[in-house]
Amino acid sequence: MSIRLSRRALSVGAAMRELEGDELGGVVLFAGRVRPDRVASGRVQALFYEADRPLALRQLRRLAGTARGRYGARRIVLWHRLGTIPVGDVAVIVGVASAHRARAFESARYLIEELKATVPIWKTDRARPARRPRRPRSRPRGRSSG
Amino acid sequence: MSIRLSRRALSVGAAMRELEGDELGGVVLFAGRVRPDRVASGRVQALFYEADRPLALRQLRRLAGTARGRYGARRIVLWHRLGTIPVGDVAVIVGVASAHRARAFESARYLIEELKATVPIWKTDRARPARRPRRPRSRPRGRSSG
Amino acid sequence: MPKPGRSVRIVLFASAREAVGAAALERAVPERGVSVETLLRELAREYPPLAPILRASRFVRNGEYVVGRRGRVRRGDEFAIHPPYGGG
Amino acid sequence: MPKPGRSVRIVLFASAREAVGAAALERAVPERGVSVETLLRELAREYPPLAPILRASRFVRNGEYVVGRRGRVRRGDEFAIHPPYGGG
Repeated sequence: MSIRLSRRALSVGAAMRELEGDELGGVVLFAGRVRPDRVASGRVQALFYEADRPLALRQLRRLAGTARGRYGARRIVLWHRLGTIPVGDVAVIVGVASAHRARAFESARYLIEELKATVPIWKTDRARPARRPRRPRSRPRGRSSG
Repeated sequence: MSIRLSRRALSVGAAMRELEGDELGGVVLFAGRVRPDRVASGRVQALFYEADRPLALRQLRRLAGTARGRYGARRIVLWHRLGTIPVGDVAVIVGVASAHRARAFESARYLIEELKATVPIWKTDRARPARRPRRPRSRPRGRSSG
Repeated sequence: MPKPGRSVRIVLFASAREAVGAAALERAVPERGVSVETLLRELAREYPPLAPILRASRFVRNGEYVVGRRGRVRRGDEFAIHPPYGGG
Repeated sequence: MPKPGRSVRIVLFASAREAVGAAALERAVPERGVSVETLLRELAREYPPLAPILRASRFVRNGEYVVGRRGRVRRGDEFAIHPPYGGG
Protein backbone atom coordinates (compact mmCIF):
# COMPACT_ATOMS: atom_id res chain seq x y z
CA MET A 1 0.00 0.00 0.00
CA SER A 2 1.12 3.54 -0.71
CA ILE A 3 0.21 6.15 1.90
CA ARG A 4 1.33 9.73 1.55
CA LEU A 5 0.73 13.15 3.09
CA SER A 6 2.64 15.64 1.02
CA ARG A 7 2.65 19.22 -0.18
CA ARG A 8 3.33 18.14 -3.74
CA ALA A 9 0.70 17.99 -6.47
CA LEU A 10 -1.01 14.62 -6.87
CA SER A 11 -1.14 12.73 -10.16
CA VAL A 12 -3.66 10.03 -11.04
CA GLY A 13 -1.18 8.68 -13.57
CA ALA A 14 1.35 8.13 -10.79
CA ALA A 15 -1.39 6.52 -8.70
CA MET A 16 -2.17 4.13 -11.56
CA ARG A 17 1.47 3.07 -11.67
CA GLU A 18 1.36 2.28 -7.94
CA LEU A 19 -1.66 0.10 -8.59
CA GLU A 20 -0.08 -2.08 -11.24
CA GLY A 21 0.03 -5.78 -10.73
CA ASP A 22 -0.68 -8.99 -12.56
CA GLU A 23 -4.14 -10.35 -11.97
CA LEU A 24 -5.38 -6.95 -10.81
CA GLY A 25 -7.89 -6.29 -13.55
CA GLY A 26 -10.05 -3.71 -11.83
CA VAL A 27 -8.83 -0.31 -10.67
CA VAL A 28 -11.05 2.30 -9.05
CA LEU A 29 -9.66 5.77 -8.42
CA PHE A 30 -11.39 8.52 -6.54
CA ALA A 31 -9.96 12.02 -6.92
CA GLY A 32 -11.28 14.86 -4.80
CA ARG A 33 -10.67 18.32 -6.24
CA VAL A 34 -10.88 21.70 -4.57
CA ARG A 35 -14.17 23.32 -5.50
CA PRO A 36 -14.66 27.10 -5.84
CA ASP A 37 -17.23 27.27 -3.05
CA ARG A 38 -18.92 30.51 -2.19
CA VAL A 39 -17.83 32.04 1.09
CA ALA A 40 -18.51 35.35 2.83
CA SER A 41 -15.63 37.04 1.00
CA GLY A 42 -16.58 35.74 -2.47
CA ARG A 43 -15.32 32.62 -4.23
CA VAL A 44 -12.71 30.35 -2.80
CA GLN A 45 -9.49 30.55 -4.81
CA ALA A 46 -7.65 27.95 -2.77
CA LEU A 47 -8.07 25.93 0.38
CA PHE A 48 -5.55 25.31 3.09
CA TYR A 49 -5.22 21.70 4.22
CA GLU A 50 -3.50 20.57 7.37
CA ALA A 51 -3.17 17.30 9.26
CA ASP A 52 -2.11 15.85 12.56
CA ARG A 53 0.50 13.94 10.63
CA PRO A 54 1.42 11.03 12.88
CA LEU A 55 -2.17 10.28 13.75
CA ALA A 56 -3.38 10.75 10.20
CA LEU A 57 -0.74 8.37 8.83
CA ARG A 58 -1.58 5.78 11.47
CA GLN A 59 -5.28 5.99 10.71
CA LEU A 60 -4.69 5.79 6.95
CA ARG A 61 -2.67 2.62 7.50
CA ARG A 62 -5.48 1.19 9.59
CA LEU A 63 -8.05 1.95 6.94
CA ALA A 64 -5.92 0.36 4.25
CA GLY A 65 -5.56 -2.76 6.38
CA THR A 66 -9.31 -2.98 6.82
CA ALA A 67 -9.95 -2.49 3.10
CA ARG A 68 -7.54 -5.30 2.42
CA GLY A 69 -8.95 -7.68 5.00
CA ARG A 70 -12.64 -6.94 4.69
CA TYR A 71 -13.03 -6.00 1.04
CA GLY A 72 -10.19 -7.81 -0.67
CA ALA A 73 -8.40 -4.70 -1.91
CA ARG A 74 -5.06 -5.92 -3.25
CA ARG A 75 -3.22 -2.65 -3.84
CA ILE A 76 -4.12 0.63 -2.25
CA VAL A 77 -3.15 4.27 -2.76
CA LEU A 78 -4.13 6.79 -0.09
CA TRP A 79 -2.60 10.15 -0.92
CA HIS A 80 -3.61 13.49 0.53
CA ARG A 81 -2.04 16.77 -0.40
CA LEU A 82 -1.49 19.36 2.35
CA GLY A 83 -0.87 23.09 2.39
CA THR A 84 -2.48 25.62 0.08
CA ILE A 85 -4.23 23.92 -2.84
CA PRO A 86 -5.71 26.02 -5.63
CA VAL A 87 -9.22 25.44 -6.92
CA GLY A 88 -9.36 22.60 -9.44
CA ASP A 89 -6.30 20.81 -8.10
CA VAL A 90 -6.57 17.33 -6.64
CA ALA A 91 -6.52 17.24 -2.85
CA VAL A 92 -6.98 13.51 -2.33
CA ILE A 93 -6.56 10.32 -4.33
CA VAL A 94 -7.94 7.00 -3.17
CA GLY A 95 -7.02 4.14 -5.46
CA VAL A 96 -7.71 0.44 -5.22
CA ALA A 97 -6.74 -2.45 -7.47
CA SER A 98 -8.44 -5.81 -7.16
CA ALA A 99 -8.91 -8.87 -9.25
CA HIS A 100 -12.53 -7.88 -9.78
CA ARG A 101 -14.27 -4.58 -10.00
CA ALA A 102 -16.92 -5.05 -7.32
CA ARG A 103 -14.27 -5.24 -4.62
CA ALA A 104 -12.38 -2.28 -6.00
CA PHE A 105 -15.52 -0.13 -5.98
CA GLU A 106 -16.49 -1.20 -2.47
CA SER A 107 -13.00 -0.64 -1.12
CA ALA A 108 -12.60 2.79 -2.69
CA ARG A 109 -15.96 3.95 -1.40
CA TYR A 110 -15.20 2.66 2.06
CA LEU A 111 -11.79 4.32 2.10
CA ILE A 112 -12.91 7.79 1.04
CA GLU A 113 -15.88 7.80 3.42
CA GLU A 114 -13.69 6.70 6.33
CA LEU A 115 -10.90 9.05 5.35
CA LYS A 116 -13.23 12.01 5.55
CA ALA A 117 -14.81 10.95 8.81
CA THR A 118 -11.91 9.52 10.78
CA VAL A 119 -8.57 10.88 9.55
CA PRO A 120 -7.32 14.08 11.23
CA ILE A 121 -7.14 16.29 8.16
CA TRP A 122 -8.82 19.69 7.93
CA LYS A 123 -9.42 22.29 5.30
CA THR A 124 -10.05 25.98 5.81
CA ASP A 125 -10.88 28.61 3.25
CA ARG A 126 -7.98 30.76 4.35
CA ALA A 127 -4.86 30.30 2.34
CA ARG A 128 -2.70 31.33 5.29
CA PRO A 129 -4.11 30.49 8.67
CA ALA A 130 -3.14 32.30 11.85
CA ARG A 131 0.19 31.05 13.07
CA ARG A 132 1.36 33.54 15.65
CA PRO A 133 0.35 32.97 19.24
CA ARG A 134 -1.99 35.58 20.67
CA ARG A 135 -2.43 36.49 24.29
CA PRO A 136 -5.61 35.10 25.82
CA ARG A 137 -8.44 37.59 26.37
CA SER A 138 -8.45 37.18 30.10
CA ARG A 139 -5.64 36.68 32.58
CA PRO A 140 -5.05 33.06 33.38
CA ARG A 141 -6.33 32.07 36.78
CA GLY A 142 -5.45 29.37 39.26
CA ARG A 143 -3.21 26.68 37.95
CA SER A 144 -3.48 27.48 34.26
CA SER A 145 -1.49 30.02 32.36
CA GLY A 146 -1.77 31.26 28.76
CA MET B 1 -19.36 13.59 -22.55
CA SER B 2 -16.38 11.94 -24.24
CA ILE B 3 -17.05 8.59 -25.93
CA ARG B 4 -14.31 6.79 -27.80
CA LEU B 5 -13.60 3.43 -29.41
CA SER B 6 -10.02 3.48 -30.54
CA ARG B 7 -6.98 1.32 -31.10
CA ARG B 8 -4.77 3.74 -29.23
CA ALA B 9 -3.58 3.22 -25.66
CA LEU B 10 -5.78 4.79 -22.98
CA SER B 11 -4.48 7.20 -20.36
CA VAL B 12 -6.15 7.96 -17.05
CA GLY B 13 -4.37 11.32 -17.01
CA ALA B 14 -6.05 12.25 -20.29
CA ALA B 15 -9.36 11.06 -18.86
CA MET B 16 -8.87 13.32 -15.84
CA ARG B 17 -8.38 16.30 -18.12
CA GLU B 18 -11.67 15.51 -19.89
CA LEU B 19 -13.34 15.50 -16.49
CA GLU B 20 -12.20 18.95 -15.42
CA GLY B 21 -14.78 21.52 -14.51
CA ASP B 22 -15.52 24.04 -11.84
CA GLU B 23 -17.79 22.76 -9.11
CA LEU B 24 -16.99 19.16 -10.02
CA GLY B 25 -15.28 18.13 -6.81
CA GLY B 26 -15.65 14.37 -7.06
CA VAL B 27 -14.13 12.24 -9.81
CA VAL B 28 -14.41 8.46 -9.98
CA LEU B 29 -12.43 6.56 -12.57
CA PHE B 30 -12.70 2.89 -13.30
CA ALA B 31 -9.91 1.34 -15.35
CA GLY B 32 -10.15 -2.24 -16.54
CA ARG B 33 -6.86 -3.87 -17.39
CA VAL B 34 -6.14 -7.03 -19.33
CA ARG B 35 -5.43 -9.85 -16.92
CA PRO B 36 -3.07 -12.76 -17.66
CA ASP B 37 -5.80 -15.37 -17.37
CA ARG B 38 -5.00 -19.03 -17.70
CA VAL B 39 -6.23 -20.60 -20.91
CA ALA B 40 -5.74 -24.02 -22.50
CA SER B 41 -2.56 -22.89 -24.23
CA GLY B 42 -1.00 -21.34 -21.11
CA ARG B 43 -1.15 -17.72 -19.98
CA VAL B 44 -2.84 -14.99 -21.95
CA GLN B 45 -0.27 -12.52 -23.31
CA ALA B 46 -2.81 -10.26 -24.95
CA LEU B 47 -6.50 -10.13 -25.70
CA PHE B 48 -8.16 -9.14 -28.92
CA TYR B 49 -11.06 -6.71 -28.56
CA GLU B 50 -13.59 -5.96 -31.26
CA ALA B 51 -16.87 -4.04 -31.42
CA ASP B 52 -19.90 -3.53 -33.58
CA ARG B 53 -18.84 0.08 -33.80
CA PRO B 54 -22.01 1.96 -34.76
CA LEU B 55 -24.15 0.07 -32.29
CA ALA B 56 -21.53 0.24 -29.55
CA LEU B 57 -21.18 4.01 -29.93
CA ARG B 58 -24.94 4.49 -29.89
CA GLN B 59 -25.34 2.38 -26.76
CA LEU B 60 -22.46 4.18 -25.02
CA ARG B 61 -24.17 7.49 -25.73
CA ARG B 62 -27.42 6.13 -24.32
CA LEU B 63 -25.72 4.95 -21.16
CA ALA B 64 -24.04 8.32 -20.68
CA GLY B 65 -27.39 10.05 -21.09
CA THR B 66 -28.94 7.82 -18.44
CA ALA B 67 -26.04 8.37 -16.04
CA ARG B 68 -26.52 12.09 -16.47
CA GLY B 69 -30.27 12.09 -16.07
CA ARG B 70 -30.71 9.46 -13.38
CA TYR B 71 -27.50 9.81 -11.36
CA GLY B 72 -26.49 13.40 -11.86
CA ALA B 73 -23.19 12.64 -13.60
CA ARG B 74 -21.93 15.98 -14.89
CA ARG B 75 -19.01 14.91 -17.08
CA ILE B 76 -18.49 11.44 -18.43
CA VAL B 77 -15.67 9.57 -20.12
CA LEU B 78 -16.42 6.24 -21.79
CA TRP B 79 -13.36 5.00 -23.61
CA HIS B 80 -12.75 1.49 -24.84
CA ARG B 81 -9.65 0.36 -26.62
CA LEU B 82 -9.99 -2.14 -29.47
CA GLY B 83 -7.62 -4.48 -31.27
CA THR B 84 -4.85 -6.47 -29.63
CA ILE B 85 -4.19 -5.27 -26.07
CA PRO B 86 -1.28 -6.71 -24.11
CA VAL B 87 -1.69 -7.95 -20.54
CA GLY B 88 -1.52 -5.09 -18.03
CA ASP B 89 -2.70 -2.43 -20.47
CA VAL B 90 -5.95 -0.58 -19.88
CA ALA B 91 -8.82 -1.81 -22.05
CA VAL B 92 -11.56 0.45 -20.71
CA ILE B 93 -11.86 3.70 -18.78
CA VAL B 94 -15.10 4.88 -17.25
CA GLY B 95 -14.84 8.30 -15.66
CA VAL B 96 -17.43 10.49 -14.01
CA ALA B 97 -17.19 13.93 -12.46
CA SER B 98 -19.92 15.24 -10.18
CA ALA B 99 -20.32 17.90 -7.60
CA HIS B 100 -20.40 15.22 -4.93
CA ARG B 101 -18.76 11.87 -4.65
CA ALA B 102 -21.82 9.69 -4.03
CA ARG B 103 -23.17 10.48 -7.47
CA ALA B 104 -19.83 9.94 -9.12
CA PHE B 105 -19.47 6.49 -7.52
CA GLU B 106 -23.01 5.47 -8.43
CA SER B 107 -22.68 6.69 -12.00
CA ALA B 108 -19.34 4.99 -12.59
CA ARG B 109 -20.59 1.70 -11.21
CA TYR B 110 -23.75 1.88 -13.29
CA LEU B 111 -21.77 2.69 -16.44
CA ILE B 112 -19.24 -0.11 -16.20
CA GLU B 113 -21.88 -2.72 -15.34
CA GLU B 114 -24.07 -1.63 -18.23
CA LEU B 115 -21.13 -1.33 -20.58
CA LYS B 116 -20.17 -4.93 -19.96
CA ALA B 117 -23.72 -6.24 -20.26
CA THR B 118 -25.20 -4.15 -23.05
CA VAL B 119 -22.49 -2.73 -25.32
CA PRO B 120 -21.47 -4.90 -28.31
CA ILE B 121 -17.80 -5.31 -27.48
CA TRP B 122 -16.09 -8.68 -27.25
CA LYS B 123 -12.75 -10.02 -26.22
CA THR B 124 -11.11 -13.23 -27.31
CA ASP B 125 -7.85 -14.76 -26.17
CA ARG B 126 -6.57 -14.98 -29.73
CA ALA B 127 -4.46 -12.07 -30.75
CA ARG B 128 -5.41 -12.54 -34.41
CA PRO B 129 -8.87 -13.95 -34.97
CA ALA B 130 -9.89 -15.82 -38.08
CA ARG B 131 -10.58 -13.38 -40.85
CA ARG B 132 -10.66 -15.41 -44.04
CA PRO B 133 -14.00 -16.84 -45.14
CA ARG B 134 -14.22 -20.61 -45.06
CA ARG B 135 -16.54 -22.80 -47.08
CA PRO B 136 -19.43 -24.22 -45.11
CA ARG B 137 -19.18 -27.89 -44.15
CA SER B 138 -22.28 -28.93 -46.10
CA ARG B 139 -23.68 -27.76 -49.40
CA PRO B 140 -26.29 -25.09 -49.05
CA ARG B 141 -29.83 -26.37 -49.60
CA GLY B 142 -33.09 -24.80 -50.71
CA ARG B 143 -33.10 -21.02 -50.78
CA SER B 144 -29.89 -20.43 -48.84
CA SER B 145 -26.40 -20.46 -50.22
CA GLY B 146 -23.01 -20.26 -48.42
CA MET C 1 -20.89 -16.20 -54.79
CA PRO C 2 -24.50 -14.96 -54.85
CA LYS C 3 -25.15 -11.48 -56.17
CA PRO C 4 -25.37 -8.94 -53.35
CA GLY C 5 -28.67 -7.68 -54.73
CA ARG C 6 -30.35 -11.04 -54.03
CA SER C 7 -28.68 -11.79 -50.75
CA VAL C 8 -28.58 -10.98 -47.06
CA ARG C 9 -25.23 -9.99 -45.61
CA ILE C 10 -24.58 -11.84 -42.35
CA VAL C 11 -22.00 -10.21 -40.10
CA LEU C 12 -20.34 -12.38 -37.48
CA PHE C 13 -18.57 -11.22 -34.34
CA ALA C 14 -16.26 -12.88 -31.85
CA SER C 15 -17.14 -16.53 -31.12
CA ALA C 16 -19.67 -16.57 -33.98
CA ARG C 17 -16.96 -15.53 -36.40
CA GLU C 18 -14.60 -18.15 -35.04
CA ALA C 19 -17.25 -20.86 -35.28
CA VAL C 20 -17.88 -20.05 -38.93
CA GLY C 21 -14.34 -19.08 -39.85
CA ALA C 22 -15.46 -15.90 -41.56
CA ALA C 23 -16.32 -12.37 -40.52
CA ALA C 24 -19.23 -12.18 -42.99
CA LEU C 25 -21.37 -14.38 -45.21
CA GLU C 26 -23.67 -13.59 -48.10
CA ARG C 27 -26.82 -15.69 -48.31
CA ALA C 28 -29.26 -15.63 -51.21
CA VAL C 29 -32.86 -15.38 -50.03
CA PRO C 30 -36.14 -15.45 -51.98
CA GLU C 31 -37.82 -12.21 -52.88
CA ARG C 32 -40.28 -12.42 -49.97
CA GLY C 33 -37.31 -12.82 -47.56
CA VAL C 34 -36.94 -15.39 -44.83
CA SER C 35 -37.96 -15.40 -41.17
CA VAL C 36 -35.26 -14.86 -38.56
CA GLU C 37 -36.17 -18.25 -37.17
CA THR C 38 -35.59 -20.01 -40.49
CA LEU C 39 -32.36 -18.17 -41.15
CA LEU C 40 -30.97 -19.15 -37.76
CA ARG C 41 -32.07 -22.76 -38.14
CA GLU C 42 -30.25 -23.03 -41.45
CA LEU C 43 -27.11 -21.40 -40.15
CA ALA C 44 -27.04 -23.78 -37.17
CA ARG C 45 -27.41 -26.74 -39.50
CA GLU C 46 -24.61 -25.62 -41.78
CA TYR C 47 -22.22 -24.59 -39.01
CA PRO C 48 -22.80 -26.94 -36.04
CA PRO C 49 -20.30 -25.08 -33.77
CA LEU C 50 -22.46 -22.00 -34.26
CA ALA C 51 -25.62 -23.60 -32.87
CA PRO C 52 -24.99 -23.06 -29.13
CA ILE C 53 -23.71 -19.55 -29.81
CA LEU C 54 -26.89 -18.61 -31.67
CA ARG C 55 -28.99 -19.71 -28.70
CA ALA C 56 -27.19 -17.11 -26.50
CA SER C 57 -26.89 -14.35 -29.09
CA ARG C 58 -28.69 -11.14 -29.88
CA PHE C 59 -29.38 -10.18 -33.49
CA VAL C 60 -29.26 -6.86 -35.26
CA ARG C 61 -31.04 -6.17 -38.55
CA ASN C 62 -29.96 -3.01 -40.32
CA GLY C 63 -28.67 -1.49 -37.10
CA GLU C 64 -31.69 -2.31 -34.91
CA TYR C 65 -31.98 -5.11 -32.41
CA VAL C 66 -34.35 -7.88 -33.52
CA VAL C 67 -37.17 -8.53 -31.06
CA GLY C 68 -38.49 -12.09 -31.31
CA ARG C 69 -37.70 -14.41 -34.22
CA ARG C 70 -40.84 -14.00 -36.32
CA GLY C 71 -39.67 -10.93 -38.23
CA ARG C 72 -38.34 -11.31 -41.77
CA VAL C 73 -34.91 -10.72 -43.24
CA ARG C 74 -34.96 -9.50 -46.82
CA ARG C 75 -32.60 -9.06 -49.73
CA GLY C 76 -30.20 -6.23 -49.10
CA ASP C 77 -30.52 -6.47 -45.31
CA GLU C 78 -27.53 -6.70 -43.02
CA PHE C 79 -28.06 -9.22 -40.27
CA ALA C 80 -25.49 -9.20 -37.46
CA ILE C 81 -24.94 -11.94 -34.91
CA HIS C 82 -23.93 -10.68 -31.46
CA PRO C 83 -22.70 -13.35 -29.05
CA PRO C 84 -22.84 -12.37 -25.36
CA TYR C 85 -20.97 -9.13 -24.78
CA GLY C 86 -17.78 -8.97 -22.83
CA GLY C 87 -16.15 -5.58 -22.99
CA GLY C 88 -14.03 -4.09 -20.23
CA MET D 1 6.06 31.74 29.63
CA PRO D 2 5.81 28.74 31.91
CA LYS D 3 8.66 26.26 31.94
CA PRO D 4 7.96 23.32 29.64
CA GLY D 5 8.77 20.88 32.40
CA ARG D 6 5.82 22.10 34.47
CA SER D 7 3.35 22.50 31.66
CA VAL D 8 1.09 20.70 29.23
CA ARG D 9 1.54 21.46 25.56
CA ILE D 10 -1.81 22.08 23.89
CA VAL D 11 -1.79 21.66 20.11
CA LEU D 12 -4.57 23.33 18.16
CA PHE D 13 -5.74 22.48 14.64
CA ALA D 14 -7.94 24.21 12.09
CA SER D 15 -10.89 26.06 13.63
CA ALA D 16 -9.50 25.56 17.15
CA ARG D 17 -6.28 27.26 16.13
CA GLU D 18 -8.17 30.10 14.53
CA ALA D 19 -10.38 30.56 17.59
CA VAL D 20 -7.32 30.85 19.82
CA GLY D 21 -5.03 32.58 17.35
CA ALA D 22 -2.20 30.18 18.04
CA ALA D 23 -1.12 26.75 16.88
CA ALA D 24 0.00 25.73 20.35
CA LEU D 25 -0.26 26.81 23.99
CA GLU D 26 1.72 25.87 27.06
CA ARG D 27 -0.28 25.57 30.27
CA ALA D 28 1.26 25.07 33.68
CA VAL D 29 -0.48 22.34 35.64
CA PRO D 30 -0.01 21.11 39.20
CA GLU D 31 2.12 18.08 39.83
CA ARG D 32 -0.92 15.75 40.13
CA GLY D 33 -2.13 16.97 36.71
CA VAL D 34 -5.59 18.11 35.81
CA SER D 35 -8.65 16.27 34.51
CA VAL D 36 -9.51 16.58 30.82
CA GLU D 37 -12.84 18.01 31.90
CA THR D 38 -11.24 20.77 33.95
CA LEU D 39 -8.71 21.59 31.25
CA LEU D 40 -11.44 21.97 28.63
CA ARG D 41 -13.61 24.07 30.94
CA GLU D 42 -10.77 26.47 31.56
CA LEU D 43 -9.86 26.73 27.87
CA ALA D 44 -13.48 27.47 26.99
CA ARG D 45 -13.61 30.19 29.63
CA GLU D 46 -10.43 31.87 28.43
CA TYR D 47 -11.22 31.58 24.71
CA PRO D 48 -14.99 31.90 24.30
CA PRO D 49 -14.88 31.27 20.50
CA LEU D 50 -13.29 27.91 21.31
CA ALA D 51 -16.22 26.71 23.46
CA PRO D 52 -18.52 25.42 20.68
CA ILE D 53 -15.56 23.86 18.88
CA LEU D 54 -14.52 21.93 21.97
CA ARG D 55 -18.02 20.45 22.25
CA ALA D 56 -17.60 18.90 18.76
CA SER D 57 -13.92 17.95 19.03
CA ARG D 58 -11.95 14.82 19.67
CA PHE D 59 -8.87 14.96 21.90
CA VAL D 60 -5.53 13.23 21.68
CA ARG D 61 -3.17 12.78 24.60
CA ASN D 62 0.36 11.75 23.69
CA GLY D 63 -0.78 10.31 20.41
CA GLU D 64 -3.79 8.37 21.71
CA TYR D 65 -7.41 9.36 21.50
CA VAL D 66 -8.90 10.33 24.85
CA VAL D 67 -11.95 8.27 25.81
CA GLY D 68 -14.25 10.14 28.18
CA ARG D 69 -13.20 13.28 30.08
CA ARG D 70 -12.28 11.86 33.45
CA GLY D 71 -8.70 11.00 32.58
CA ARG D 72 -5.87 13.27 33.67
CA VAL D 73 -3.44 15.40 31.74
CA ARG D 74 -0.04 15.73 33.37
CA ARG D 75 3.10 17.81 33.06
CA GLY D 76 4.97 16.94 29.90
CA ASP D 77 1.88 15.65 28.12
CA GLU D 78 0.89 16.81 24.68
CA PHE D 79 -2.85 17.40 24.41
CA ALA D 80 -4.19 17.95 20.88
CA ILE D 81 -7.58 19.38 19.99
CA HIS D 82 -9.13 17.87 16.86
CA PRO D 83 -12.14 19.73 15.51
CA PRO D 84 -14.37 17.65 13.19
CA TYR D 85 -12.35 16.22 10.33
CA GLY D 86 -12.79 17.35 6.78
CA GLY D 87 -10.18 15.95 4.46
CA GLY D 88 -10.76 15.18 0.82
